[in-house]
Amino acid sequence: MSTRTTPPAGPGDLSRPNGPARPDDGARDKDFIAELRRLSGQNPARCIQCGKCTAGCPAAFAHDYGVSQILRLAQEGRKDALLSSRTIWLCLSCQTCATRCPMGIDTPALMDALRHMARAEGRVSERAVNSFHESFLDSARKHGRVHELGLMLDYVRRTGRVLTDVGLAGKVLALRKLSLRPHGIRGRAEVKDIVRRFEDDDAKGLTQPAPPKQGRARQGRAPR
Amino acid sequence: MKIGVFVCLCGSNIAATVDVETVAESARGLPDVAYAKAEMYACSEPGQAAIRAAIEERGLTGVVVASCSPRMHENTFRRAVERAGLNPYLFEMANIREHVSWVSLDKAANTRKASELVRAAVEKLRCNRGLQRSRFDVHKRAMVVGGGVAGIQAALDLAEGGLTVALVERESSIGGKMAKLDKTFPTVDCSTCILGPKMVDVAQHPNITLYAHSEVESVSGYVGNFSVKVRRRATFVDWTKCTGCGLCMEKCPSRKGPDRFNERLATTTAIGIPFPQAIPKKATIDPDACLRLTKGKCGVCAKVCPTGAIDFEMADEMIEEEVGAIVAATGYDVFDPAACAEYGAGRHPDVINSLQYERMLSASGPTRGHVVRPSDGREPGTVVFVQCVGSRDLSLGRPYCSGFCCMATAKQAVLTRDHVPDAEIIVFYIDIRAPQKGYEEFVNRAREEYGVRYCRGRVSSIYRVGDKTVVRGADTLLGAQMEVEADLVVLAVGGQPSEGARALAEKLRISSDQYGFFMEGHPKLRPVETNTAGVFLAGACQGLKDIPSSVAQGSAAAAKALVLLSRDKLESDPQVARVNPKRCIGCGKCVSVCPFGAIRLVETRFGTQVAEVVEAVCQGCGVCNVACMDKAIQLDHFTDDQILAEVNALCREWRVAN
Amino acid sequence: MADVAALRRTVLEILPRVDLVIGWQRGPDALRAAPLLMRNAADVDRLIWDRTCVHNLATFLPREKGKKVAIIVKGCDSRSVIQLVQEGLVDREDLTVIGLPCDGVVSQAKLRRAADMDRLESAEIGADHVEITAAGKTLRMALDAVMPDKCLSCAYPNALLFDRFVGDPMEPPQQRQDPYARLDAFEALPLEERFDFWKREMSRCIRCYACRNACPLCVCRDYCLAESRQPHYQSQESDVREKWFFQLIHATHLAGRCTECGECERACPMGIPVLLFKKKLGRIMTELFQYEAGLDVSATAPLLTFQAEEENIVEKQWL
Amino acid sequence: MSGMACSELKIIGFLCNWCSYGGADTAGVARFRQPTDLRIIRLPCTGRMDPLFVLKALLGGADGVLVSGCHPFDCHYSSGNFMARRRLEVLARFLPVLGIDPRRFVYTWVSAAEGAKWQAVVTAFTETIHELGPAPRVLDPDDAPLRFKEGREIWPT
Amino acid sequence: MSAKKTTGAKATDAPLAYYPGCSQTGTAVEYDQSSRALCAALGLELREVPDWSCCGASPAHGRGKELQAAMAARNVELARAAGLEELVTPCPSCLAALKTAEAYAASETGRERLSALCGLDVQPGLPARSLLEVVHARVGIEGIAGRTAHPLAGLRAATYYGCLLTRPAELMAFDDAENPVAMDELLLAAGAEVVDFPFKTECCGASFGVPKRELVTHLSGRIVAMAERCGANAIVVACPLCHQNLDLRRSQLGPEGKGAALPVLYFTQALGLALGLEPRALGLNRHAVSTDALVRDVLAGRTAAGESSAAAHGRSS
Repeated sequence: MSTRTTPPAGPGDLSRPNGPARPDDGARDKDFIAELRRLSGQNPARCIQCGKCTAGCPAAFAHDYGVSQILRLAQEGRKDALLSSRTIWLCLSCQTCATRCPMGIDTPALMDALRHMARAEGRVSERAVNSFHESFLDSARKHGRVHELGLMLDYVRRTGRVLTDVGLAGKVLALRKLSLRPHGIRGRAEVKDIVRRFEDDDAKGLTQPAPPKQGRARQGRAPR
Repeated sequence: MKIGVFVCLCGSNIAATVDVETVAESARGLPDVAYAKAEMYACSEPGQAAIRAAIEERGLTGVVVASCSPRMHENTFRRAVERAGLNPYLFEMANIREHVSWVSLDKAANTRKASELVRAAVEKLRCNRGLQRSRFDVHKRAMVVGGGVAGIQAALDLAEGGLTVALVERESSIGGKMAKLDKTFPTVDCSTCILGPKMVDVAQHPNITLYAHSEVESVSGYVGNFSVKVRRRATFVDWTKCTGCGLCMEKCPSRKGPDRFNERLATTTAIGIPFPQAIPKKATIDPDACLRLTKGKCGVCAKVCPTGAIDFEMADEMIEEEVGAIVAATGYDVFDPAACAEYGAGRHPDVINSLQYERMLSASGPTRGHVVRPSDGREPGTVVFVQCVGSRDLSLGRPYCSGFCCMATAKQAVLTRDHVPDAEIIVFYIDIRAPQKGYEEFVNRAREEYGVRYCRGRVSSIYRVGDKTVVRGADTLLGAQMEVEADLVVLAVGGQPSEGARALAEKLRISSDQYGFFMEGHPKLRPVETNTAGVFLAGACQGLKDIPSSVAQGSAAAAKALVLLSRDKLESDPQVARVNPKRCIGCGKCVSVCPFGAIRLVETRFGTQVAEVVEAVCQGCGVCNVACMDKAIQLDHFTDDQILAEVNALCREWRVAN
Repeated sequence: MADVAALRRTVLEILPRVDLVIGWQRGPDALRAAPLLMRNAADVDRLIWDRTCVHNLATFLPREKGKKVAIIVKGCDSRSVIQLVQEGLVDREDLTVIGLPCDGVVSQAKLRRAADMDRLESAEIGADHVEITAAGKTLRMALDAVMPDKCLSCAYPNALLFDRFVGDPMEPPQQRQDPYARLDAFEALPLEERFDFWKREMSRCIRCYACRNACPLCVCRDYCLAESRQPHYQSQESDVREKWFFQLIHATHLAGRCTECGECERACPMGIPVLLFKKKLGRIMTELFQYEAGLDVSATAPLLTFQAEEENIVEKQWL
Repeated sequence: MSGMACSELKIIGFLCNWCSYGGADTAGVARFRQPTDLRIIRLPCTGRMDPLFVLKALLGGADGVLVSGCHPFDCHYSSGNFMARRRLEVLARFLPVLGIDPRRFVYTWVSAAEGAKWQAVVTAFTETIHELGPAPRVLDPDDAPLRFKEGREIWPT
Repeated sequence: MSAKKTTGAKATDAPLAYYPGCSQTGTAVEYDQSSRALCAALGLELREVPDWSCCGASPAHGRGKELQAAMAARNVELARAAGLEELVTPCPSCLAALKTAEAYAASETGRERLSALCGLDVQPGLPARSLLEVVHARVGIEGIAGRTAHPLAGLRAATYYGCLLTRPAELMAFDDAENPVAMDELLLAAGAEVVDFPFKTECCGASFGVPKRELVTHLSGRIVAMAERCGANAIVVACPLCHQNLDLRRSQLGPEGKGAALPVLYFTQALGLALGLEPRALGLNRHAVSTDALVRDVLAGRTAAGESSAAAHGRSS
């Protein structure tokens, strides 16, 4: 019989405060909450703090704040704690919390919005993750399709982590799974325009969050 | 018509912002108004005395009081004019306080508005006619639908109160959910020890007729005169001969039928008595499991039955009951956790729901009270309780809290400690809800004395590896994730309205909320009554609740029914619809729209059909009056003429001579 | 058009089994027919069937309730019969319905605008034209120009309810006009102009109640609200408000029932376009409840029932 | 006392006794200030609300008509408001063909506890009617043979 | 295994707009190769979306769901322009982007936004489905069983669906979000054995292999270990990123999964084998963890680790 509570300190360089999160004592930032709701299309006030998302999150072991604590911070408008937390960068967008949330909150969308706001204010607490996303989009913008080698080279340039996946390079080449030339497409410029237009509209606050979930919820049926 | 108008000052409530004298003066100029006077406090004793005096001295044939809201004092003034010999329905009120003086400080506008409202009231009164309350006799008999603890309590109180009672129970024995419990919280009383005697009382009480294995087929009639058809479903055993010896159960070869009493934890024979303390203690055959009824083979029970009570050709029987009041006590159904796929109920053998665990704990249960793992029968080392399964869950369409799972789990945790002294007992919860007397203390004992580990966090998923059932939960107070390798997982399931509750609501003509629980008259002030006169509610059918509340509501509903049927005759409200047979062309539109089925088409001497209203059933909503094309049907006291008089009075434009 | 001989044979066959067969006979002139109540074989000789048979004979049914009656119906007339049966104002067993295919009739109103119909000398209806000589002038007009609006947008040429069908059913003709064309044109006017239009039109009304008496669904007989003392919705005063209010009573009584057969407007001696009210309500019924009156005997009229969650009615938000 | 004050218009309110009339009372008890143009007629239920009453009022000189009853599922008679919802929605969409501005008629649901909502409803509706101004009269008082006679009928018989 | 009928496309044989996705042009080239081979064998006509572009995946929706929808919408309109009525993609992440585009295009405001961003007139009504769903709906259990030349006897598969293919349920609307069975049914139809695998929809660490490898080593390691513990001799996946983390990064995994020799097959490769296609044609030679041993045994009908171990782990029907 064993009860494994996640080890306090995650492996590698992930240090995480063991006790309950100690949000800073900043005031409740109402504008921040309004902006968060606009960007994510979600209302953190619906959360009853049941902890089901924290329980099911595969990346919880690496988080500084539990997922439900992120929701709690969002309810209290603790902007600093949220934008400086590492949890928002370590969200795998794996939809486990969204699928099982009893209040139907799309938490991945909330995490997206928080990352977006953190990046906008230049407060990236997991630089590598952001750099990878930047490189990924740059490759897509440049060629229309992501060229993995180009992505890795750009990522190394941004982060200086020369040793990333060096071990795999040999194997990938041997298996002829690495295309050396990017697969540029005719519509490259169109993809670049799409991203540019999005960034312009985003700056003006015109972007719309995803439409609310309409389809069949989980298998639960309302009482007949 | 000689009308008296009394304009009330209501101290300063009206007089402060309405020139009462001017209003009275303008009333004197109205047609048929013989007398108009300002009254300091019309509703007070002197005020009412002045009105009565004016009626008697001046021979008034109608009274208008301009004062507060009729919802406040209409009955007060009706009784006052009635004492003065005037028909209480030749009386109208103009609301010049809540709707006039209290909502604007513009005295001129208020005075004009008050005068116009008085004029409208006078115009309406001129179209009124005196109405009489009709009286009808009642059946001094009540029906209780549902034989759970609430229904049993209601039936016993009604019977003790002198009424004869028909108790209709769908299962083959009364006792409902409580009969399935081993112990009850917070006293850890043995459930059957406190319920059994009441069940026996029901069986032996001379005033109570028990219809077990029966359902309500249809309800017609009205308060005091309900006629209910009860369908006694075939039990294939003649209960007059059956002595409950149980010989047939031992010999029956079909042993694979689902044991519904033990919540499908085990299988049972096709014929049998659900549990040892069943009332009535009679055998019943499950037609789907019986080889004789399905394939025409076997018939062993008929051979061994000492009294020859088995009758395979038995058919349903329909019984007509005439009752004055109906108490609905149909209880609830346990939520089926299979709809919550992440918990794997139905897929993982060692994941059971709380009622199944209760049967496992019960000495008369399938495991004779031994707590074991259904997968291999071994005693569990770690038992995990998962709270809020099918409760407080919007995505499952059940955002409500059941109100009893926290306490049920605390009790089951305590019992688990008794059964498996060194077990590791963990409860994953969001909030412990223990509001009633002795509840919080009980939960504290579970923590301290019985060493139950309470972890605050909802379980995300349950999966099975090898012979272990892994529960992935959280401890939000520590902000940490938890994975527990459990031997037995008990899902504390909430509840939902019992199967067929919506259909019964339609038959009883009461409304149900969006989940299917019956709608009470008023959530705080009339919790056991409904908007349908003569139909009362008790127990979980009105909303999930624990045993003490259900018993209290059983008594409350019985009291309400006793009050209703204490009088020999009931008075019906005269504000009902009436049909003018001459105008009626028999098109039947009114019959089809009446929500209460209060109108019927009757044959006339000339062979044509005209509509006729059953006064006692009509609730006076007026829907029929609008549906009728040539307005043959009129709602008394709100006839077309009366309303049109008010509309015309308020809309009229004329240039006064001066 | 089906031929008259076949129709007469059918009527003769049915006559013995019923008290009365309702059809058409030649009217005062070549372009007008008149209702014909056939009780014996002799009457059947006078039965005709051509483009002048405009009348909706269903109007006669409510009065004959209780008798065995046969009726000849075009497509639009059959919808009135269906509505009467649906409301139980006529017993289906006592009724024998002879259905006909119809590809359009002629409209007196349109003919009058073109020629002086009172001094009609001769007329001849061709396959797609009408030739009239009236007051010495001969006129040849396209059939479409003299057809009533309802025929130009006809969706149900064949009788929808029948016991016997004479002739072979035809395909619905190609819609030459939107059924709500006139209503759209009227609603395009600004609000005040519409209000003044009705004040002018209704002041011309002479309260003869021809529209009520021509309507197959007006079954209140001598207890109509227009002339009722108790309840008192209307006075007998001849001011425009009373006349207009009667049309509103008639319209609200027909909401969800009217099959837009057009008899009310055809019967109005003053030519007031009263059908506009009923057309508007008909469109509302389709918008709100996807319901067309007079198509299904077992349907329930929308205003006699409800849905707890209405699809197309959205609650007004105040805050 | 002339029937037509300078600034005040004539708004008729039909309220269901169980919910909206109670809501209006609650607003009164709470002293929620409201414009004075509204005159309230009490009905047992919105199910009793005949579209002809609204037409009678609008043609009879009312500048606005407001109908209010219980919220769906709250009706004391269980389905009165459901029937009314259909009848009044059909009426609301019918008014334009008469040349009557549909904004002059509104139906809504206000419960007995919603005093503040009732104040908002009355204030908002009264403002709309004041924007629209007095309703066009069917019978101009000068030209019609308007004989004001003593006796039952306000409209000449 | 409850073979729950899944909602799938109409069983028509209309050509499918094939949207491979960037991974399939790089490290997951064998997934593209086997998908094309399998569809050819099953008679499903794939027409690649002309000039298709990247769907943006996580980096795009990281900036805003609208960007992801816009980048995907461009491909939907390209498919519509090519006269195709149904999109299919082997990659769940691309499918999520296409479905998000579908959701945006369903509403008026959504269409306006996407049209503004894409510079195209975005229309609703061109459904996108995963390759697994299309195969399951159009070919189905009977189709696979009928066409199985080499029953995959001896293959004890742990079917790993990944976290996106069926979730969130409202958006993806395919199979069951908690316990999907589509792949299990197809493999059973092909004669394989499917073990009772609890981590069907557990996340493998997705794209964090590069920036935060610790996540992948922990999560993927746990998945591989669990597959072994359940007695599987192969993990069958339907997602290029899951394959990369479970196969390519096998040597980087945490202590539990590092040493495992469990090969990771795409479901298209497993079904391809059953249909008798050549291993090389299915790209089985391009796996980091060699599949040769398993392929040889499966084709030879022998079980690699003997009969006993299968019985011990409870054969699931």
